[in-house]
Amino acid sequence: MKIVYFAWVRERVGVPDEVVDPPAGTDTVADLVRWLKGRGEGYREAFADEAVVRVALDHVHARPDAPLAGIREVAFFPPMTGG
Amino acid sequence: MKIVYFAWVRERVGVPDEVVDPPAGTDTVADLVRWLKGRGEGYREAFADEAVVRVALDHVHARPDAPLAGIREVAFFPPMTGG
Amino acid sequence: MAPIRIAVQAEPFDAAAETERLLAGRADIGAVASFTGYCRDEGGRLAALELEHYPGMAEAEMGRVAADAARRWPLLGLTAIHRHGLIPPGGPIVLVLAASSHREAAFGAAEFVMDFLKTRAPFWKREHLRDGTLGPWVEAKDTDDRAADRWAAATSP
Amino acid sequence: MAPIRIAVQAEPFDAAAETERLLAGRADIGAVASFTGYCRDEGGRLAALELEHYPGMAEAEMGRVAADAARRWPLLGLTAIHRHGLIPPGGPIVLVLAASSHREAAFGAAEFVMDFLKTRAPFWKREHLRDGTLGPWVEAKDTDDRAADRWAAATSP
Repeated sequence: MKIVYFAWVRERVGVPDEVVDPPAGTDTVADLVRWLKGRGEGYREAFADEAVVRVALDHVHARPDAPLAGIREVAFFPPMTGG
Repeated sequence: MKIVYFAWVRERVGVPDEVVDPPAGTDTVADLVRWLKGRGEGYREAFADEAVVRVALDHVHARPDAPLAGIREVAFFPPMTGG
Repeated sequence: MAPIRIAVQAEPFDAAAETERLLAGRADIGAVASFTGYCRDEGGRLAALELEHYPGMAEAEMGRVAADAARRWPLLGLTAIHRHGLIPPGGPIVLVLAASSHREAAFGAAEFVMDFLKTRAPFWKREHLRDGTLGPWVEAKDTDDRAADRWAAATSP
Repeated sequence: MAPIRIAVQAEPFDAAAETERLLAGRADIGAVASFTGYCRDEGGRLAALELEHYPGMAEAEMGRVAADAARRWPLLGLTAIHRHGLIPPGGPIVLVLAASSHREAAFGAAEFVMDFLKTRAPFWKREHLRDGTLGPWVEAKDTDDRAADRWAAATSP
């Protein structure tokens, strides 16, 4: 599974993207975030306020309880400020 | 006092503008319309439905009870359809 | 008060040049909302629209509507141009540009100006038909009066 | 369904050319509402805005917002272009054009698309300051969420 990060989430994590292999039982976005936070200080900072960070699954906005089954690309980013 | 007419009001009256000298007692727009309707068939047709015809006094929209004192130019026209 | 530009003219306008004029020399404008009204061919029935206007009052009334908008929203510029004469299908009739720091004011002012130009500016449309005859004067629409009336009900921002 | 054109690009757009493209070969369009968002200099503090985006999703999400608008209003064309990269003060960031027979649909759709681009399209702004330093990421505004939310409350026209 590929994960991509944007804006200050990317800066805190320290990489723009990575391929990860989370353990069995990582079924939802919330599970994935919990596992990522165990991977180091940068991740903990990026997801310090989980309610703020947004997620998209295969280019579609999603919620923390969304299932990851069949998803190829997960994206984490701050609230959008375009326009 | 100059009167100008536009669109179908102009066509019914038969002239685009004219200088008139209404009698004493022609104090308001409504008085002027009443006097004009006595001047001929075209005027009666133009003002057949008085509620529809709009008036402006010196380039400012006005109502039938507006006084004519000091006014140089009176305009009669249908509801606007620009834009 | 925002710079206001009003024009009533027979010739077409250049929306891009008018936008450049609004923006020229300033970098505090974050939003420009614009509206252009065009002559429709009405399913092929129309050869042209003829726009009659009341010279002098047309400019004055457009200026009053624009000044109302500039009092109501924090604008950085407002342009309203209305054509008169014969306008073929596809030809532009009216242009409104509203500039502000933020989009709410720009959109609000542009809509407000269009709603009141329709119901207050002294212009009258008449149809010229493809079969060579002169069609009727276009009738005013109740929906235009209602569109203008809603601003009286709306709370000033 | 109205022709929809979506673009995400680094280079500036040409609003006049985009409008011509919408109008080309048709005379049933009576109204084009447009919105252009520009980089403000924030009182001289700003050297540029940097716009980061999520390639692929940016286009997809803008397309979804545009399709929503085209279902909601009787549109004859809809264009949305968003730039990324470094944009200096005065430079254009986003363009939305909505074409319809009548102005209500054109204005409504243009506002709707802007409100949802702001809150749903994956773009992030960061300030580059005149003193050469990198400023903060721009924070999302509650007013933008409220602007988008009002469409859920509004009755579909």
